[in-house]
Amino acid sequence: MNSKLTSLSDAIHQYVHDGDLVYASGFTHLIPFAAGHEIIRQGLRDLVLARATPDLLYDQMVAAGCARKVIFSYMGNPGVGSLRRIREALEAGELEWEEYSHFSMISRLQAGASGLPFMPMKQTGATDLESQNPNFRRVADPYTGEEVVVVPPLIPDVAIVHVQRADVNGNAQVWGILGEQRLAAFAARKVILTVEEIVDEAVIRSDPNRTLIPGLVVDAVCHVPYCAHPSYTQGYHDRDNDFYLAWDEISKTEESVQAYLEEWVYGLPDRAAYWEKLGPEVHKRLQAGQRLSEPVNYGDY
Amino acid sequence: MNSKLTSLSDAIHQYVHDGDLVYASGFTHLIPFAAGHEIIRQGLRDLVLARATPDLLYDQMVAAGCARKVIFSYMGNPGVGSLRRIREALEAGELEWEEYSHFSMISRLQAGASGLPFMPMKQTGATDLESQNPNFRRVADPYTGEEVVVVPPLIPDVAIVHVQRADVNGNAQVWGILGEQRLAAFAARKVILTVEEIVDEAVIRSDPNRTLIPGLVVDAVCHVPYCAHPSYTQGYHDRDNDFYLAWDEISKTEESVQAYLEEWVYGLPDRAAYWEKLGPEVHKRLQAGQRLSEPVNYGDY
Amino acid sequence: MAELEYNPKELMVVNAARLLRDYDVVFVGVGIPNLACNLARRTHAQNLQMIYEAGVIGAQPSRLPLSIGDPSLVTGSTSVCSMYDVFTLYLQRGNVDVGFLGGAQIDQFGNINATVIGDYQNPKVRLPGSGGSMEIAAWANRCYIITPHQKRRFPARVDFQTSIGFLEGGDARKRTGVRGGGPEAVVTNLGVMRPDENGELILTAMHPGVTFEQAAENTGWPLKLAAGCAITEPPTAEELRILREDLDPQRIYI
Amino acid sequence: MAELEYNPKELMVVNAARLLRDYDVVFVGVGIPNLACNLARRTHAQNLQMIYEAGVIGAQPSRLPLSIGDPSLVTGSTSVCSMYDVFTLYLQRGNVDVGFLGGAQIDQFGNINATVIGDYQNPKVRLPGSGGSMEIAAWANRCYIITPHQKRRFPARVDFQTSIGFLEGGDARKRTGVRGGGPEAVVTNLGVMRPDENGELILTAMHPGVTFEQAAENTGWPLKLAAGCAITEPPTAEELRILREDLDPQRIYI
Repeated sequence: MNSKLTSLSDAIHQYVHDGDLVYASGFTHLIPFAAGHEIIRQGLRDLVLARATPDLLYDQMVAAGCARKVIFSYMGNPGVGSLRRIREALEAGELEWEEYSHFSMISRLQAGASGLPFMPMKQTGATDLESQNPNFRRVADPYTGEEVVVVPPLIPDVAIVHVQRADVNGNAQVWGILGEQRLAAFAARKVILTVEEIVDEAVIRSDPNRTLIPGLVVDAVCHVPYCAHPSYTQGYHDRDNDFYLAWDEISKTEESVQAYLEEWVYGLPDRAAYWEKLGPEVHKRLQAGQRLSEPVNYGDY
Repeated sequence: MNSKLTSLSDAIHQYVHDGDLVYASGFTHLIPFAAGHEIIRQGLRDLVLARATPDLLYDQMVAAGCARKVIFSYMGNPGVGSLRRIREALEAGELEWEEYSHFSMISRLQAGASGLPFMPMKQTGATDLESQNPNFRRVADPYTGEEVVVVPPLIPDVAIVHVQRADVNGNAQVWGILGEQRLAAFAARKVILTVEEIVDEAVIRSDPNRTLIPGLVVDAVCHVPYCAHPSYTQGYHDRDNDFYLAWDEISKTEESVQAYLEEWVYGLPDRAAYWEKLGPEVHKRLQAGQRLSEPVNYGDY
Repeated sequence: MAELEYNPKELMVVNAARLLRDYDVVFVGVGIPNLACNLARRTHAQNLQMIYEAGVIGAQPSRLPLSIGDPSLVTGSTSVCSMYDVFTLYLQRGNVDVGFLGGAQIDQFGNINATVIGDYQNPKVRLPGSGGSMEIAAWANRCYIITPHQKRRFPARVDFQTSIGFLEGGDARKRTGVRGGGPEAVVTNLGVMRPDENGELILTAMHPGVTFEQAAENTGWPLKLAAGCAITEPPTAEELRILREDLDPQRIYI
Repeated sequence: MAELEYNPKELMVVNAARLLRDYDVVFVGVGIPNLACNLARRTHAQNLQMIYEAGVIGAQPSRLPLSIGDPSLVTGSTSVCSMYDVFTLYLQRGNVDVGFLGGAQIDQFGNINATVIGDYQNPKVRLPGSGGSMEIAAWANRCYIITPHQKRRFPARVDFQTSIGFLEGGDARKRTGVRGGGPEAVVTNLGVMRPDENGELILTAMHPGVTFEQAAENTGWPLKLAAGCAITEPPTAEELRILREDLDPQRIYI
């Protein structure tokens, strides 16, 4: 099997194009900030940015002018407050949006990943969002006649998925909060995998049930340690809650955001430089410590 | 949390009743033979026996007179041939049946486990089965007008699920072929968990991503080593292919089947006695050997 | 015995905790609901089970998480599953007893707005949106809301129904066919409101020292007083000790 | 060079293996298809990937499995997922290039019966039923059938359409909207049949020494001979060596 290893900048250059629908996945956990920063550096434009929780990453990408539209289900800085750049752009009418609940958003990915033309959901009684978003439709349950709400598949042009460990073919293992990592990979037309640790195929094969994303749906494998900072990678580094709080200040003005982007994105070549610039105190604060899983026996058949 | 530990015979007595729809799960792997044998011993009648692959277990239960009806998607002895007892009963018109493809069968469980009134599937173009089973219906995709095929939820009265390891609260970890273990547990009204190895809660908590069935859907936890023989439990014992071949002979006549049941089911009190009766040569032949998973680090946060 | 001192947040946490029952399966967020659940586990509801919408079941966090996706929720938890699974297998299937809800506006019939102030297409204030709350409000067996008692938070009608309580009241909720029972109590710093037989939130309990007038003045609809409106028991020394010493020693949320 | 000896099963395995392409993702069963895939991997299709309907991807079994759920398929494989996932994420999504199919009857248009001989409600012979084949036949990009060439196996019309080929021919398959291309070849002990432009199976290749009359006599419809019908290359010494020494040394399937 040929290796799919490539640099992140080459992968973004090859697989992300102006106007694409991009899904950078990860629910709080494993958010591929390094990939978003590379998209900013490469000056991509008119992207449709989809994520259940846009998080700081899409706030930064919107501020950098990459996006034409956002698709989301919770547009906040988790535990802190607003995503100020996206919010201001929405309130000013400068950014298109398409909105779901978490479940309807993820159901769109489930439909996309499953090859289904729609996914049904039980009614919630809340119809205001449904009436604002024509992607919500209704179908009568043929057994009872009751209506269910349905959403169409979400098929990203490209999904960017960060994982803890993978082999060079893109067979990827993920643990901790799984969010929509797997669905995004199966739903998308192209998949860029960013990997905290490249491991030998034998490590993957020692625990096949842990492999949530198979290499056969992966187009590029990029070795990017600390890709997820300021979010986190379970078992590798902690969430940088201080930065999530700090962003609430930084994002208050256009000027301070641009200064941030200048210093931490445009001014740096890649994630290795970013991590180094964070410095040893941050590195130390974000250490993960060790709590290993008890092994299981697959048997030697 | 109160322990849910109970004996298998008490669990069957308490949770399985004449006429129930029973789903004893496991695709080739983890088939809970010990529970089926206990159902035979307790003389339950008029059961509706659902499984994607009825396997030898339902052949035995049908031969023992427990069943009114079978629901299935592949009625064979995998790799060997027919399930002769079920096949004869069907050909003689002595047993009701309801038939699916694997995917439509499992989609029924997915709907049941998800709380949905139906699950859609893309069309397969094959309409003969659809025309024989009124549970298949059609719904128009509201986005394109194309029809999808839908099936209703399958909600077993009781699911019996064998797992490798669980704590006394029923938090269960499964690896190897997963089949429909998890869906059966979430779909059913009552869940009897048979467990190869009862472990401390700390073992479960060392690897939460491996826990596919949470204790909150489990009603009884039964410690039943070797429950799955002649099927297998990955990492604990091998599949007894010799018995799968032998059953093809045993099941040729009603007499030899009844003799088998007399010797191996009615004549024994429980699974421990069954395993002992198999003897040391079989034990040795079915040893699993050791191939441990590489641990993952969850981090000490 | 000298009267214990406590602040409004402690009061809300303690009263919310008391609503929880042993063996409840609770869909929980960070902050006050998280504290209420943990307090209940330490007092009368040892077997309470917490589910986070991030897919974590049976968390035993060693620190107070800033977000519902914190790594400390995962390490040592009982089970972790995908988001699709948590919304289908747990919530939609009916395995969740209790949901906690919040929002910028809660109206007379317990409907919640977490989406927008003003017009949806031309928002005056764009709020975060539903997240999981649209489904939690519909499908959990019962829901609780914990919020400060302020007139702007309690308008007669919300600008946007992100998640439903009893809609316009009467049997409107029931007619939608949603499985959950809807909001069972709103705990504020002044007391507790519960739905009457018409689904309208009325004052059913006041905290010690609070008057009905105070509550009415801070409510955006003509608040009714329940027959037999009770006075809540003040927080006990033990409840306050657990909260202050064990659960939130840095006083992040209280 | 002396002519090599081989039996009909070896002939079928070798010819089926040659149909597979490098990088194909194959949905595979036990027995002959399993041998064909492994032979292809050892010869011209090193990057072929095998998926078992039990949810196993990238198996490296150390023994020949009796069933598609054998534990030896799991140990050392690349990935294992649930049955629902394998049918949705892999097959229905369109991630499968090749499916192998089999059944008691295959008809003129490649439709397959694995369900029943006689009337469905009053079966003369009750067969195992679909398993995964209804969906594999519809959704894999292309399908292959490997079966001995016998008249009773090749009726003009099947008693029951468990899985479809080209239905009644023409654009009938296309009109159903199924994504896959349908059966691309039927490999028998006499030769290879492929669909013509109308979806009818015609003889496109004969094994060395076989006559068209032999094939026609063993086919339940008036078999047509393709223009330019080829003679297959006999199995090579290397192909036979791999099969006999490495893949099935106990001669279970060959």
